[in-house]
Amino acid sequence: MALTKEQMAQRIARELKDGYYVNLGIGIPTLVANYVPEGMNIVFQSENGILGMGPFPYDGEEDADLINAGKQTVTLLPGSSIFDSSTSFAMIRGQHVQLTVLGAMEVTDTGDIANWKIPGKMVKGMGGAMDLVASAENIIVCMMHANKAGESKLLKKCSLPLTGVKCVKKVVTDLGVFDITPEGFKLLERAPGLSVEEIKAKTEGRLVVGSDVAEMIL
Amino acid sequence: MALTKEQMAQRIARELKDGYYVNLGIGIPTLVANYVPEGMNIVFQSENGILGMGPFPYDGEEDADLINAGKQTVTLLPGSSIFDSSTSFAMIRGQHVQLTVLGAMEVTDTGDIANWKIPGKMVKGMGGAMDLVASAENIIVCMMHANKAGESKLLKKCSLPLTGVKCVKKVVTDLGVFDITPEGFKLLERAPGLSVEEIKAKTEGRLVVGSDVAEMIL
Amino acid sequence: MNKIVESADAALDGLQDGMTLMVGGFGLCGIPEKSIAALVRRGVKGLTCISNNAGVDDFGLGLLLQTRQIKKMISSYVGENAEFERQMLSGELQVDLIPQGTLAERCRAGGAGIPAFFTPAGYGTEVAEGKETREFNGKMYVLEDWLRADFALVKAWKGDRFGNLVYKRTARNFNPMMAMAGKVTVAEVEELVEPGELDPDEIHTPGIFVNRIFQGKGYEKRIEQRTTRKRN
Amino acid sequence: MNKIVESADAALDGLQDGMTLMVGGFGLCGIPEKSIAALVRRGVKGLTCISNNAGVDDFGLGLLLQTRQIKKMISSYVGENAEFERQMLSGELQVDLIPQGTLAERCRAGGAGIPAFFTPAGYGTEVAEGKETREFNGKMYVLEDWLRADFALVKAWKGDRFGNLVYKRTARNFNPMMAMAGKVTVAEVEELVEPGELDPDEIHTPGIFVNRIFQGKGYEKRIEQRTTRKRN
Repeated sequence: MALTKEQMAQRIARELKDGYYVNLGIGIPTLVANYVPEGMNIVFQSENGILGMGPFPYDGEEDADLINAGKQTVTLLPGSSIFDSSTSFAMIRGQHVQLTVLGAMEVTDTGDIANWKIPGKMVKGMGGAMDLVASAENIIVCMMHANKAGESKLLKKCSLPLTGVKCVKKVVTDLGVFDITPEGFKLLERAPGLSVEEIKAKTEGRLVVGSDVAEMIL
Repeated sequence: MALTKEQMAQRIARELKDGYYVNLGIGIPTLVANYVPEGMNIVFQSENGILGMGPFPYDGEEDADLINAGKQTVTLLPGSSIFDSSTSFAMIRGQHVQLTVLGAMEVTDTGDIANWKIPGKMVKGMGGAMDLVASAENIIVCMMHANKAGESKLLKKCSLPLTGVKCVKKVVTDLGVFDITPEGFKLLERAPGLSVEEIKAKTEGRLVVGSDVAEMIL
Repeated sequence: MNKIVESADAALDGLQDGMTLMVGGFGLCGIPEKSIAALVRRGVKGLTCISNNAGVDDFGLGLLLQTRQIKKMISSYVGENAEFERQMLSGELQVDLIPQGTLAERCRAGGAGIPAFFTPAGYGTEVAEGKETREFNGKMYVLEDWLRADFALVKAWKGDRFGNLVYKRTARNFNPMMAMAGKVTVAEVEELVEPGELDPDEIHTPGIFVNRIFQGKGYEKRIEQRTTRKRN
Repeated sequence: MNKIVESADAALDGLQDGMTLMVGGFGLCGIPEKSIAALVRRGVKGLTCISNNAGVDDFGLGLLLQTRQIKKMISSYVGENAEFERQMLSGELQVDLIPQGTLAERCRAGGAGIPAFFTPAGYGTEVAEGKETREFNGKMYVLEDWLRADFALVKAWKGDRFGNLVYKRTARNFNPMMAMAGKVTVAEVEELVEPGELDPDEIHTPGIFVNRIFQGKGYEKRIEQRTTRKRN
């Protein structure tokens, strides 16, 4: 069975390591914060200028001067810090942020990513996405395996304008977990109950399947 | 009569304007701070990270954590601010500092300056001098007109390694005040009692003398 | 040293049609509300606005879009604004989209006298089209130039008559870099304090970057996405 | 999150012969006294030290010159040190002299992922020899590349176990940029405080840039030029 969004976030949370500084994109990536293992210290960065971002405030305690990159009201945890946008992206470009998780419209088997623009539609802008993908040493893309029309989003070549080239390291979809390798998408884990053949059928890019691909344990 | 160092500083102080941010180099330039006209607001910048530098501390009130670019203990005035070295030179390169006064070993009639290195002698380094001269819109060089051997320091071409090219705007020596113009050193004022001929004799670079060069009023 | 002006209107003295402005803020957080309102009153047209976002329909820079005072936006993200969309699609409004980190660094560079720098952001994408690219240590980078503005409009929490500024929480965002990059930098603050009240070690924007300062009254500080949780 | 190590010696774990270090401070102000002492104890040789100055004969980096642990200095000003002069003139010590603002910006660039940038400093001088130069808006600039280090050793006033740092007065100087540019950044502080004690708005170096932190005891904080005035 395909993973739910929560299960995708849960699976990505297993990539976290104690002491990581992590930037989570808008959408499913945001849910990863809910699955940090007990006792593990993770510091969340928000590119508008926060390290140590906490949960949403309690009703009535919202502060207009304290928002995240999605413009949502948030809180600060003890040990947090605030800085300006140039310092924030110094952290990102300088590879001080250890893990970036973000959504995408398309990803290729060489690690290209498209997630900011659909020709003919209103273009809102790339925000910090181009800086994040061009800079991070460790980028996980989290997205549905296919679009609403059932077409694969794991491609040989992006059809949409690129956000970055050869940058994605890992992809977690509702169907499985994939590393980007020189040979293409390497299937690491299958969603529970899904066969390799089903995943293959929904993957347009080059897919590498080892002899024994485990089922994901959630 | 040639000016004393104090008189040179006093003359330079007349170039100050209300609200100026000023960086004073080591040596005679430092003395300029003593001649700020009553009621005029000048903010002194020290490139190690101070705006609003005050006088030396009273005996016993020195703070090892508060020094100027000459490594001397100093104080802060109300309204001062502290910043790191990259921000300090952002101010300098970004031309936010309105006046830089510094010493020199040689200056040319096109505004080149040499003040950091004498071949064959121990080289201590340029410190912030190259950033200051390359950046400032308004640089006044303050120095003795001739060296100890009696040779002119106002030259056609520097004999020493350069600190910056075509950057000096004005020179105040013990003999007079000069603007750097396309035609060379333009004599604006003579030290009291000195003749144009005496100044001419001690100036190796091109000298432009108007029809009526006033004597300096101190 | 007294950079205090009596009002937002006085602070915009000299601001003319066709000028390039930087406007601080991220979303509606930390925007110079009072200076924007004064821009509307001033009625200047044909403005180029450098700002991370473009406000919402009835607040922030959206107010200047309603009055068609903006010719061009230079931003990283411009959603949440129907009038913006209409003007952009109709071609009335020019829009330059820039990666957010590049935008921040270009503003800092403008203030810091760095005319150009290399960044990895946008390499291999349309953002790099027509720009010089170069390899360093096996990785590709794009050469980006500085941004500067005729006026920079920023908002801080506290300030003094020397122009020293302190920001509050994420209302800091783009304000410090933009303050550096304006030929004339106008700071509006919630509270004017006496020189010396701000600890020199805690000043975010040293006064040298600020030309004019005024105290605004009755800040709306609108929240764009009010998100909360229930108490257990 | 706990970056606290028990001692300066423990903080230098992994620091080896031949490495490149950044060392904070301006003159003797804001130097990492305890880390320098630990470097002497550790006895590592062949170091390249990036530091604005080189200390005096018996304090600061001068201590590492006495023990001949430094192969190369990258600095803007290196006076006030007889042993330095002797080693430099005899050719034992390599010295790269860099304009102070360029040094600061190259460290920041190293930490900020900017591999190169243009600066006006040094154009037309020997500093620009062999470097690319380019004209922008009628003015000439020199292309300078980033600096990065295997270890950055910095000194702050207060810090917490997340690595957040606050500096005091001009002891800040090069420390914040160097903290950004170390593969391993070691911060020594006069006072370790609990997370939350430092106001998030007042932190100078966010903890993300710091890998290890320890509290030093009995700081000497020597004054290089004690200048005072008499009370009237």
